[in-house]
Order: sequence, then C-alpha cells, then structure tokens
Amino acid sequence: MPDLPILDLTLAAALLFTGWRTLAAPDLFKAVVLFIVFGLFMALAWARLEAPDIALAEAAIGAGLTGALLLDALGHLRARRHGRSLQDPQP
Amino acid sequence: MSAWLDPVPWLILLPLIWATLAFILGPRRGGRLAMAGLAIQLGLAVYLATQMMATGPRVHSLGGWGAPLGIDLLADGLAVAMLLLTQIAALPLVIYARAYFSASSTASAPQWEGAPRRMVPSDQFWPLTGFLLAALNALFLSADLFNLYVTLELLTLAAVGLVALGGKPSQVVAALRYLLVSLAASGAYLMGVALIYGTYGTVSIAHLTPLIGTQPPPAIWLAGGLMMTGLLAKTALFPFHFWLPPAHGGAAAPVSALLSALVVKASFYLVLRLLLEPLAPMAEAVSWLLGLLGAAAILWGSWQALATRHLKRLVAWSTVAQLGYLFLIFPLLAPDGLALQAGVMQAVSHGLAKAAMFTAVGVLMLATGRDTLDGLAGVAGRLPLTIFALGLAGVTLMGLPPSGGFLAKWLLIDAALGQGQWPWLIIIIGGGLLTAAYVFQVLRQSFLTAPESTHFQPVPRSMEWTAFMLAAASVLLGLRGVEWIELLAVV
Amino acid sequence: MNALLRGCTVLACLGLGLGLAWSMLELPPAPIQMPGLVASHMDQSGVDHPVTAVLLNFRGYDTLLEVAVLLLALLGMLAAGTTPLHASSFKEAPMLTALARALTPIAVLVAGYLLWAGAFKPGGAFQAAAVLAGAAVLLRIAGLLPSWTTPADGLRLALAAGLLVFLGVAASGLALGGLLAYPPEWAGTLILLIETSLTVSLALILAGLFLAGPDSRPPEEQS
Amino acid sequence: MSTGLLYAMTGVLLFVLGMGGLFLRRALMTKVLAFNIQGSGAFLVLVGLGQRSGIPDPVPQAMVLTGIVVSVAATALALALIRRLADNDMGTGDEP
Repeated sequence: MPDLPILDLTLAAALLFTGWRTLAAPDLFKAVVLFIVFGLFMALAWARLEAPDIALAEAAIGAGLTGALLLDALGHLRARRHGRSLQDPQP
Repeated sequence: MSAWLDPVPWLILLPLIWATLAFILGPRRGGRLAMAGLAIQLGLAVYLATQMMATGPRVHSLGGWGAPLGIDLLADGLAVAMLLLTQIAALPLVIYARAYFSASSTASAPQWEGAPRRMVPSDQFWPLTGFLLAALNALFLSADLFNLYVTLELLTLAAVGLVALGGKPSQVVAALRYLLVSLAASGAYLMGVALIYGTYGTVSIAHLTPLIGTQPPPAIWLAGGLMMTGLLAKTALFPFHFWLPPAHGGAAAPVSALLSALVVKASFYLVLRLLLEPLAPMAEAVSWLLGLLGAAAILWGSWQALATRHLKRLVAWSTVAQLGYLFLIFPLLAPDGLALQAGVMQAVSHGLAKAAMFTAVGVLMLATGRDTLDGLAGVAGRLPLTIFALGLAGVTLMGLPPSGGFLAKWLLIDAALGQGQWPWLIIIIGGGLLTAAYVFQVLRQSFLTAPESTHFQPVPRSMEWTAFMLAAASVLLGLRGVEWIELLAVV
Repeated sequence: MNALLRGCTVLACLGLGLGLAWSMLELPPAPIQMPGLVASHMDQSGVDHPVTAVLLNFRGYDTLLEVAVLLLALLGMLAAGTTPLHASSFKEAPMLTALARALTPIAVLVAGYLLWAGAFKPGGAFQAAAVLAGAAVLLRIAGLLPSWTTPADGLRLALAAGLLVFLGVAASGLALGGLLAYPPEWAGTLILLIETSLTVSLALILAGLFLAGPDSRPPEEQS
Repeated sequence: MSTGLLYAMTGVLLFVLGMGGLFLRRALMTKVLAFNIQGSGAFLVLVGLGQRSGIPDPVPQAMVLTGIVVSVAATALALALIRRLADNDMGTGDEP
C-alpha cells in the first residue's frame, strides 16, 4: 500500500496505543492524563479527515472539557477516599 | 391543512416546552405545567389517531427538507399506538406524582447516613419527566436512524436522572449501573448506524428499506447485530436484565411506574420497527433466539418475583418477566398480523397494569412505611381501593379475561396455533400461572390481620384513585381491543 | 471474574473487531451521496459553511434534542445531589488567579470569534461555549467565582434560554410548513440568533457541570 | 486503502477496545474512559467510512459534533454520580 502516508499510520498507531494504555493503566491519574493525550491525537485525526470543525470540538470539548471533568472528579475521589478507586460493586 | 395544526410536531415540542418551563419556574409550578401539557398531549394523540385512521400514515418533514437531506417524522399505526399508550399512562402518573411528592415530604422522609442536605425529590422530577416524555414521543415518531440515537440518549439521561432522584446511595448505584449499561448499548447502536451510513450514504429508514433489500452485505449483518444487541440491553431482555430490578425497584414510585410502563417499551418498539422494516432480512435469523430469550425471561423473572420479599423488587422482577412476552412474538410474526397485534396489545396492557402496580405499591409503602411483603398485613382493611387496584392489575398480568393482557395472550396463542408452534403455549400458560402465584402472594399477605402495634400513615385519596384508574384501564382495554387492532392496520 | 470468562470476552471483542474491519474492506460506493446533495442546497441554507448548514438547518432537529441532552445532564446532577468542584487543593495560587484574570477576556474574544466564524468556516456555538466554560472553570479554580447551590431563578432562565429560543424558532417554522423550517432569506439571521443564545446557555450549562454544588439552605426555604 | 478507510479501521479497533474495557475493567472511572474511547471509535467509523472515497462529507461530520456533545453530557452525569457515590462512601467493591 504505497499510497498510505506514514503520518496517518503513525497517528492510527498512536491512537490505539494511548487508548489501550488508558484502559490498562492501574493508576487512575495516569489513565486520565493518557486519555487527554488520546483526545489530542483524536483532534489530529479529525484534521487529517478534513473535518476541522470536529478537530476544534474534540480539542475543546472532547479532550479539554472532558479531561477537566475527569481530573476534577479524580481530585474529589482522592480527597474522599485517599486514592482508593471506586469499583463497580458487581463484576 | 396548515402545519400549525399538525399534531405530530406538537407532540414533541409541547413536552420539551413544558419541561424547560418547569425547570425555569421551579418545582411548585412544575406539576401544574405537567398536567396541563399532558392533557393537551393526550388530546393531540387521540386527534392524530382518528385523523390517521381516516387518511393513512403521516409524514412530517422537519425544516421542510425531506429525507435524505433532512429528517422525517413518521406517524403510522404502530407509532401512534405507542404514543397513545405514553400519554394515557403518563397523565394519571403526573397527577399521582404531585400527591406522592407532597405526601412523602410531609411524612417522615427517610434520612440516611451523611445526607448532605434535605433532599426535595420533586425539585427536578417535573423537568426530567417532561424531557423523558419528549424523548419517548420523539423516538416513536422518528424515521431516521441517527436521530433515533439522539432520542435514545435523551431518554437514557432523563431516565437515569429520575432513578437518581433523591440521591440515596442505593439509587445512585442503580442509576450509575443503568447509565453505564445504556451508554455501552448506545455505543453499539451508534456503531451500527455508522456502518449503515458508510454502506448506503443515508440514515433515513424509508430510503434504507429498499436499499438493504433481501441480500445485504456482511457489514449490514454486523451493524444489525450490534444495534439489536444494544437495544435488547436497553430493553432489559434476559440475560441483559440485571440492571433493571435495582433501578426500577429503588426509584421513587412514580419514577418506577414511568420506567417500567414506558421506557423499556421504547427500545422494544425500536427492535420491532427495525426488524419489520430496514433489517427485515435479519428477522428470520434472530426471531427464534429472541423468542427463546423471551421465554427464559418469563420463567426467570417470574421465579425471582416469587422469591423476593421486597414489594418493589417483586414488581420490578415482574417487569423482567412480562417483557419476555413481548419477544415471544418474533418467531410468530406473519403476514396475518396476529403476532404484531399481540405484541402491541401486550405492551399497552402491561404498560397500564405495571403503572397501576407501581403506583399501588407506592401507596402501600407510604402507608406502612416499609417495602416488605411482611409489612402488608392488615392493609386490605385500610386501603381496599389500592388492594383492589393491585388485584385488577394482577388480572391483566395473569392474562385473565376480559383484560388487555388476556387479549394479548389470546392473540399470541392464536398465532402460535395457526403456525403449529404449540411449544410456545407451555411458556405462555406456565408464565401466567407463575404470575398468578406472585400476585396472590401479595394479596394474601395484605388480608392477614395486622399486629396490634401497626400504625398506618394516611395517604392522599388522589393517589389511590389514580392507581385504580390505571388498573381499571388495563382491564377494560380488552373490551376496546378492536380499535387498537384497527389502528395497527394503518401502515 | 475468572480468567476463562476474561479470555472469552477478549476473544469475542477481537473477533468482532476483525469481523467489522473485514466487512468494511470491500464495500461498494454508497448509492446515496450526501456531499453533492448538501452542496446543491447550500444557497437555501442561510450559511456558507456546509457543516453548520447540516447542524443548524438540514438536521437542526438533532441539534435541538442535543441541547436538551446537555441540559438533562445538569438536571440529573441536581437530582442526584451534587458536590462542588474540588477546589481546595488549588487554593493559595496567586499565579493561577493572575492567569485566570488574564485569560478570561481572551476567552470571551475567542468565543465571539468562533461564534461569528461558524457561518462560513469551522467554528460555532458549541466550540465557543466550550471556550467560555473553560474560562469559567478556570475562574472557579482560582477562587474568583462562587460555587453554585441550587441555581436561582435568573440563572435557571439563562441556562434554559438557549433551548427556549431554539424551541421558539422551531415552532414558528410551523407557519411555513414544517417544524424548524426557516424562510431562506431569514435563515442566516435565525441561525445566528439560535447560535448566540445557545453559546450563552451552553457555556453556562458546561460550566454548571463543574460548579453545581449541594444546597446548603435550610429545608424550609427550598420547596 | 484511502485515508478514510484507514481511520475507519482504527475506529473499529478503538470501539472494541472500549467495549472490552467496559466489560473487563472494574474501576468506575476506567469504565467512563472506556465508554469515551468506544464512542470515539464509532465516530471515526461514521466519518471515515462515509469519506472512504476521499470526498469530505458534512453530514457525518455534523452527526459526530452532535455525538461529541452527547458524550460529554453522559460523561458529566456519570462522573457526578461517581462523586456522589464517593460522598456516600458506598460501592467499594465489598458492598452487596
């Protein structure tokens, strides 16, 4: 597949890697930071897909606002539970 | 005819408007707004039904563009039947809710450990209910797969907010579980929509049905599978039922009634609509699976209802079981339309009967201050109307004549016999017997004599009467079955 | 959860992923091509940017319901009883305060630009609202904005104003033959009206997702 | 393979990754992250597959904008409920 630009392949790999690490990270703070990075890669992917509106929204809302919400919730959990993460009561 | 007078858009606009106003004006005016809005909505739904019987299905092009560029609303027999159920069940429920919230705030409101403030549950009940009803009406009328995704999310968020209403720990846990299941399910649905858009370039159901035809590519099979799985999880069909008993069993009584009577029916309606129209080629492949899951739901749900000692849990498990009947229709769907009529009749009669049951149970819990079967002793003497309502709703669920439930099961048995699929009869009749067992368990307990020390809280009469009216409607529905069946014939 | 079940779940997810990927490989071109259809109706849409035209005109109904979804998130939070932004760990940070003071006017300018740009290039109400909400959150973290209790009357009106304006425009479209129908010569103005009111309300809602706090008033004042 | 199709493939993998995370991870916060990744995957498929011929298509782009906002709303509600749960000191994994 010679017509595939290296940039797109790298970006796809980066998305998959950060996505996977986000979910695999045992430390929630690390997971949230990785998720914000994932959101920024998503914004780049939207730009590559000629969707600048979504790129803008993803950066502002997807990564920015969701990231802030996540960090805020995490800070709250840390304060209340001394870092113990909340678990789903049933498997 | 001027579009001003078209009831189709107003059925969506009106609840959106009163929900927003209820939020702005605050809870005290919310109840009145809700009642006024719903009364008009009920009128509109009846008007739409009569109009449609005369002139056939209605299409309303939003923005005047028309699919595939714009979004179309479609009111056909199936959609209007569900709209009627929604407004008919919701109007008594908001009357009930007004009395319920004023009664439960004057009665000793349960306090729990570490409660940060005294909750006033009705604060957000009215706007949440308004958005919930708007989502339901919008969902029944939408003819656009992506728009349906948005209505599903609207419905989910409204329903989750209602489950969490009051903020008791058990409610928050149930709401969160419900939200996560619903979000995963919506994600699966959206993936299916993405594949369909990618394949055909449109999400308009009317355009997709001929395009998909009879031999769709593998991508559409996978899309259909994802969408079906997501919708079944939202309908709480066995084995996806696990989220339902805590959510419906833990919420405030009017909320449980709204959720069990209406919200789970919405995703069932979508399964039916999709398998009848765009995904018809899949119907044959999955109908048996759906029927078997329905049968399992009937047996397992009824069994659990029989085993529990908690009143609301019992009614919630009964919902799991009764939803199973809805899915028995899929292996029996045939051009004669019997199974479809049975499905809609079951959805409507269960909707009314379950609303009656949850409201009646709410009355009992308010009176006894407890949520257990054991606490019921002596209730029959004190609240005979409520116990009568509970019994009437039980008649519908069991499927005894002349109730709507009887008509539904009769049509189902007729369809099964007509196609020589008699094994379903065992499930239908067995489920009815199990239902009778758990309904009688409640009734028997309520007729026991109460211990001397028992103290009953007074309950507003309007709550008892609304429960009774819902139950009576579910029974009398059987006598008006012909009209509903004629309505369904409008396609 | 036992290892076997985990393994099966992983395998099922992998299988689904491979199946989906394979099914997309040999799809024929779509029979309906929307880009052409949208382009041919742009002159009636009232705006020059195709995405905005779809978002607020052709499929404006989706956007109307989406605004309701966002308001519902806030309603759900209030219904469950919320807790305020965990700001204690950020206190005593003069740098942050200075930063918040400096960035807020810039955020307002950027939001205004995004709103105005939406008519003919990327941008629009949602992006603008996110920027404004970001500024509000920064102000809150810096301690320059109070936490909300249950939103008061005026605030509730502002939160819902965007949706109300949108609903009003949608309903008046009925006079022209359909919900959300705009007369072509007015479409641009109406879209700008909707977007402006949405920007304010959405920014407040998004900020509210951070700022909404528990009601500390005594019970008798509530009801 | 076109750019659109490449990102659609990536989207499929992200979708199943998120799905797996929702099923397998028990921490509630991680489930919320997983739901967001699942959604992002579906969004990539919606736009990527729609644009596999290389022509930008405003319709799925607008749909994804709607979807992103809906996701944020759902995420905010989920996080609010999680915070509420933390306040109530419940749902620690040993609760029934």
